[in-house]
Amino acid sequence: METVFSIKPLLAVLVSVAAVPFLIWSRNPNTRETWTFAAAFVKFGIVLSMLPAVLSGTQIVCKVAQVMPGMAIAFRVDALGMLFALVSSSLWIVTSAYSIGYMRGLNEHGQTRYFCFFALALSATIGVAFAANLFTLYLFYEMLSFATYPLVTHHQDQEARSSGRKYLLYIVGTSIGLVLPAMITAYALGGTLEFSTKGFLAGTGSPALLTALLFLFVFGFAKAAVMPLHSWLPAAMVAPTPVSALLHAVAVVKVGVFSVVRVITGVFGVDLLQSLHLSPVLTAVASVTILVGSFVALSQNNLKRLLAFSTIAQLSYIVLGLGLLSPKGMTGGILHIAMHAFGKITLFFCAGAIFVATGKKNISEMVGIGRRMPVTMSAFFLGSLSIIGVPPCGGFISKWYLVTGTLEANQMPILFVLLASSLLNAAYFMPVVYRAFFCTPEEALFENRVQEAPLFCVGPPVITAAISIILLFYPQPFFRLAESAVRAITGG
Amino acid sequence: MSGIVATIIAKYNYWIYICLMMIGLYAMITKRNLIKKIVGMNIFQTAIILFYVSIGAKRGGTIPIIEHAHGGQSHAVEAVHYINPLPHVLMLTAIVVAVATLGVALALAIRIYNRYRTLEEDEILSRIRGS
Amino acid sequence: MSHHFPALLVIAPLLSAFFISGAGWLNRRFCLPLAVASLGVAGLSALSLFWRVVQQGPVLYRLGGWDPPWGIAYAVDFLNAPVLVLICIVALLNLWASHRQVEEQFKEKTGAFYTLYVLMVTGLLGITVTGDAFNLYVLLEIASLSGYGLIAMGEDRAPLATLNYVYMGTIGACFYLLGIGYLYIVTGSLNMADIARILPGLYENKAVLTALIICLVGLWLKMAFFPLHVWLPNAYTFAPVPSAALIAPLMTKVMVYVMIRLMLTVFTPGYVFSTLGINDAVVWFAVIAIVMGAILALGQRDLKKMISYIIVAEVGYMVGGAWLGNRAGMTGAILHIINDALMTLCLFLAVAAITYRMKSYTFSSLKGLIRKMPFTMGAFILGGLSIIGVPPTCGFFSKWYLITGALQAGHYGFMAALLFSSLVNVVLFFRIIEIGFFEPFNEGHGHGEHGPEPMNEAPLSILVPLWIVALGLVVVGVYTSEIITHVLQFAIPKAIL
Amino acid sequence: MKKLGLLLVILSGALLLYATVDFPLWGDPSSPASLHVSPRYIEKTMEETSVPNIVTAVLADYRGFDTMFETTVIFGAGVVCFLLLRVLGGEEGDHYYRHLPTGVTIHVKGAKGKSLSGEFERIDMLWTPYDLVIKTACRIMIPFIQIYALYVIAHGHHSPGGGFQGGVILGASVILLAISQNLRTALRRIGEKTVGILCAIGVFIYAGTGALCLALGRNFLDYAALASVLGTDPVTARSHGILIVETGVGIAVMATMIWIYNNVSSAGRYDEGL
Repeated sequence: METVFSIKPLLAVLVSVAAVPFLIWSRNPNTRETWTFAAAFVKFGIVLSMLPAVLSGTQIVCKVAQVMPGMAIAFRVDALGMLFALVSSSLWIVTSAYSIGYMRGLNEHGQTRYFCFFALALSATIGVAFAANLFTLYLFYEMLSFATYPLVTHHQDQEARSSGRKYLLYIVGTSIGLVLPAMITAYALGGTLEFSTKGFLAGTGSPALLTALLFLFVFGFAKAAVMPLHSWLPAAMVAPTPVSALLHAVAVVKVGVFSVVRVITGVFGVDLLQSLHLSPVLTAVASVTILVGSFVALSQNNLKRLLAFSTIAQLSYIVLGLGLLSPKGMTGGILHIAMHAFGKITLFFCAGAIFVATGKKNISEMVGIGRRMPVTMSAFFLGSLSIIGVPPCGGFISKWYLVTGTLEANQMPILFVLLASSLLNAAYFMPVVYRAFFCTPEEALFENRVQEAPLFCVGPPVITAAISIILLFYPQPFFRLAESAVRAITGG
Repeated sequence: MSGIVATIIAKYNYWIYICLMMIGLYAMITKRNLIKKIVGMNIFQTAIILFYVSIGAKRGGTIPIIEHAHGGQSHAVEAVHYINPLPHVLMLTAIVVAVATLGVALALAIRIYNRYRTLEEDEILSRIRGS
Repeated sequence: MSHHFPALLVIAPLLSAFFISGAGWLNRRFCLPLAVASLGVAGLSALSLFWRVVQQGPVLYRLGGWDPPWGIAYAVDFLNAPVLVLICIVALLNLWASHRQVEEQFKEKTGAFYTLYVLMVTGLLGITVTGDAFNLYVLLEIASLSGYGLIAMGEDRAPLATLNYVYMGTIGACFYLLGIGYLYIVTGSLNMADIARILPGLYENKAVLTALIICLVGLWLKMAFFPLHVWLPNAYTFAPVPSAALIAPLMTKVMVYVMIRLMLTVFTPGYVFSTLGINDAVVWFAVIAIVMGAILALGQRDLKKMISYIIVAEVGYMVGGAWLGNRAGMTGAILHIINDALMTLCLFLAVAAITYRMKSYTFSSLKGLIRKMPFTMGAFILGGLSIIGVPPTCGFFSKWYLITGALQAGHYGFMAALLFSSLVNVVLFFRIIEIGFFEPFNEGHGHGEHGPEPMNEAPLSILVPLWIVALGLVVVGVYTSEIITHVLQFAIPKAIL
Repeated sequence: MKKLGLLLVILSGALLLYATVDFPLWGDPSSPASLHVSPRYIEKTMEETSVPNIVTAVLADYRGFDTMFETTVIFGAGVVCFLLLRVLGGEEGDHYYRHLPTGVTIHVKGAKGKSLSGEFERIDMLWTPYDLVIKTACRIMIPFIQIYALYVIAHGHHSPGGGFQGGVILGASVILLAISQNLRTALRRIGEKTVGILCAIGVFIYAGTGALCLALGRNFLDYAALASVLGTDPVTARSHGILIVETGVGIAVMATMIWIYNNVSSAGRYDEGL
């Protein structure tokens, strides 16, 4: 495989950090937002400019500093990282627009701080996506934890405080308590932390030790919200909705899952996991999370909490896909990173738009809201279709591949898990949509008069919903990236 | 048994000074009066000084000042005739340090007395808790 | 001139101490420039020595022109060269940051304060650079005595805390002296290298064993190794901030350096780790130190005391790492001397800035501080992240080596203690951030732009050095590999694998 | 606490005593301490430094660096006592005065002091000695003590003595004055500022000599470098160098002793001592 040296990955990471001083010293909100957009577009542009090279099978590398013998801060852009970076940087643009609508619509305080930490969080996300080794990944993973803390606790009230505490306890507690020792052990065993397609742990330690390490990693990256370390995610929903949208549907949770994917593919390697017979264990853990998460979601009344539990379940699809260790399943899992992101962010945007327009958070208060906010709720409908995994939305593709992956791996129970979960998804999303549109005039809590949220709040969900649909018909960039990533992993 | 006694007799200097040291240390640990602790500290330091000085002793040696100094270059000076000067030098330093520490400790005790009007540790502590 | 740097390093601050003392009587305006100039000269000497050591290897300086076992020699090698640079940097930055407070707080006694400040630095530099075991004791006393003076000038209970420090410190120094005496009795020498040459024939001698133990106990007292730490928290808490910010980063760290120096140079690693067989016990003590330090820190309600207990835990890191008996652990311990000094300095300078504005350092005075003093709190948080051990701050890397060492030695208790204390540190620092960020509570659930609270930052003379240190934490972290490959790996004898 | 202390003390004492088993016998001329480093001092001192008192030679030359810091320690102690105790600024309080012709004592409340003149003499409040015998006897003794002190400093090369001992005796003479008369009398002879500066000067003489050697191209404190300045051979230069630093030590020790005494005895107020 060809490798090219370029500082583009570093630039892509640093763009949003560099924007922070400008954000702070902007004299008025409009200049500040201009800078945010500028940074977001530049970032997306840089990421996009690397796409052709990556699609053609080239790897872009960039070594920043050698911090310890055999351990460097270094970036390497491969198909997997590219896919993730593309998703998060493109969604940053949309979210920035949405943030403006939401934050101004609610007249929130501390907006400068909000945009600054948002930018930092994006830097960290791209850093994780492009990390060439476990150390760099860990560095940006931690950076993301601390950068998102002020976002989660943005309201600065008692509830935010206790949620913030829970958030940090889970995220930082696991990364220090589980990932750090696991990483050091891996370094001691393998003598390196560099991701390689075959993994660097093969043939180093006893099976028991390696199994233990794998679980330290899987549970240690608690951002992936694998049960039982998931409960920070619903708690973190106290954050302003754009934060929940980008960070808890896209950046933070996906960083967790992405880290798990990297560990499975780059640290252990498929062959090693297969020889250790760990596939059933991984899939079992993921299945439990999927089912339990979906069941819990059923009983939620708060819309954002419902979405949070849905996210918990959906994240484990990705872990599940990787855990299948079959090419199709892995393609599905990786593709799900993108598909779920676009679907879920739509849902979050809609939830926020409803809150901005009506101040309602609970599903029981949204009966008949489709009459008042038809555009928003249509987008919501499309987003939920994508999550359930039915056409005409992109979620169908990833789920299709996951299902075929289970067949390929000959894991019938998993197939049932997937199908059951799809039904559950429908069971908790469809009533919301149904009652929003099809209720008797007596039941409706809203007047039959269209009154949408501000344009900046409604536009983004429409855009992302549209992208979701487009992805079904034109999944090419993501699909090709996922395929080439899997090719690299399986050595095909 | 006789072996131990013989050792003690042959090295009784060390034994005495170590006992002295421990007396000082005991005072520092258990006494509740700040000045008594300072006294204990001084006993401890002095015992160490004596301990060092006794290292320098040499049977049959005299004080380390060369006799017939002027013109003394002619006759050979033999080490066995003079006791070891090094411990004395070192202990001059240690004495000075002990004096300096004593001065500082007393100054601190005065400050403490000015504030609490007592030098009993228990009373000071109860006064801190009371206020 | 260049080969006189080892002497100049100590002489420049020493001579200036006398001038500062005189200037304190005649014209106080000259005190600060003199102190800065002398520390600057010392710093330059330290840097050029460091450079020379890296380029050409260890440097030996004969004071008075006498050869080592008879005269006193200064030996600069890979182990102490970085510590020397560190001491100068910390002293200079702290002087920069705290000169305003010193002049406000001490008025007529400014001269005396600076005299002791410079003397303290002289003592610490001397301890680090000397190659003579007894000379080390004398310099130790200089550093301690001036330290007592600097600490006792604090508020409220400072004299009492200092007197306790005097008792404990004197016992510690006396134990060290006694240990050197024991060594002298059996070897007849005071020069470290010379003793190390003679000792291999005497490993069976009980006096050598006892000497090592009492030296160690003495040093542990001085470095506040749990359970001998009781003097430290009060002394550092009630000390004036300018003194605390000098003593807290350096005193304990230099003592750890002395311990490592004794272990590596005087009593060779072979004796310390194999013949003696107390490794495990010491590491377990370190485990207790770390755990207890962390737990006690949790119970504190003011910044300085909290940091003091963190120091107690960090001393446990270093002692434990040094006694793991392998290369990674020793590297971690030495690296942590540098890192911990910088982290502690960062935290204490932040405390200095907070105290300067708020006139208090209890947790309750931190309310709303993130809004009021964002730059100070930013640096404080950076320091906190380093203590927690978040990459790329330097605290992460020393912790990495310490954990690797624990892993290699199979000492899982130590590893668990390190992780435990990291987690406790997360709680400690985020509790402060919570207070600074959330309190006083916004009643209206954050809706509506609040009237901008006035930003009331500390003066630049504190902020600039504070941020230099804070960024230094990251820089040192990123350059860890350089430090290790060019310096520290030569500091550790090949005998340690 | 007592039992714990006793246990600790017994344990450490036992450890220390345990090691004496392997010590050489007391006074053994073939002990390592007597054989390894020290013989060279005894045998070479005369030819290398031309000082018959080996202790002085080792103190101020071979290990002169230690001694310099030792002087610094005492200087530091003086500064610490000053920093801790000295109360600067006007002292308001009660004073006692004695009317000299009649011996009547009067008590002035809230006076700033020194307002009464002529026939009145300020006296201490707690302790008011008026003993002609003591005063006169001390007055006679003090000059002799001081001359003796100078002798001890100067003759340190040939007999037990030197800067420390001489300095302490000099300091003691002034302290004797303060005790036999009162602190104010002593302060009139040698004031606070003088003491403080003398203290620094004393140590500076030592360190400065060392620095001079360095400036003259030799190592720090290598008195042989002074040969060119003093116009003697290097060995004699060492002897003279030792004398110079011993003088510095004497001044520093004297001044510090007085300084510490002044501060400690009057608790920093400098008006009434013991």
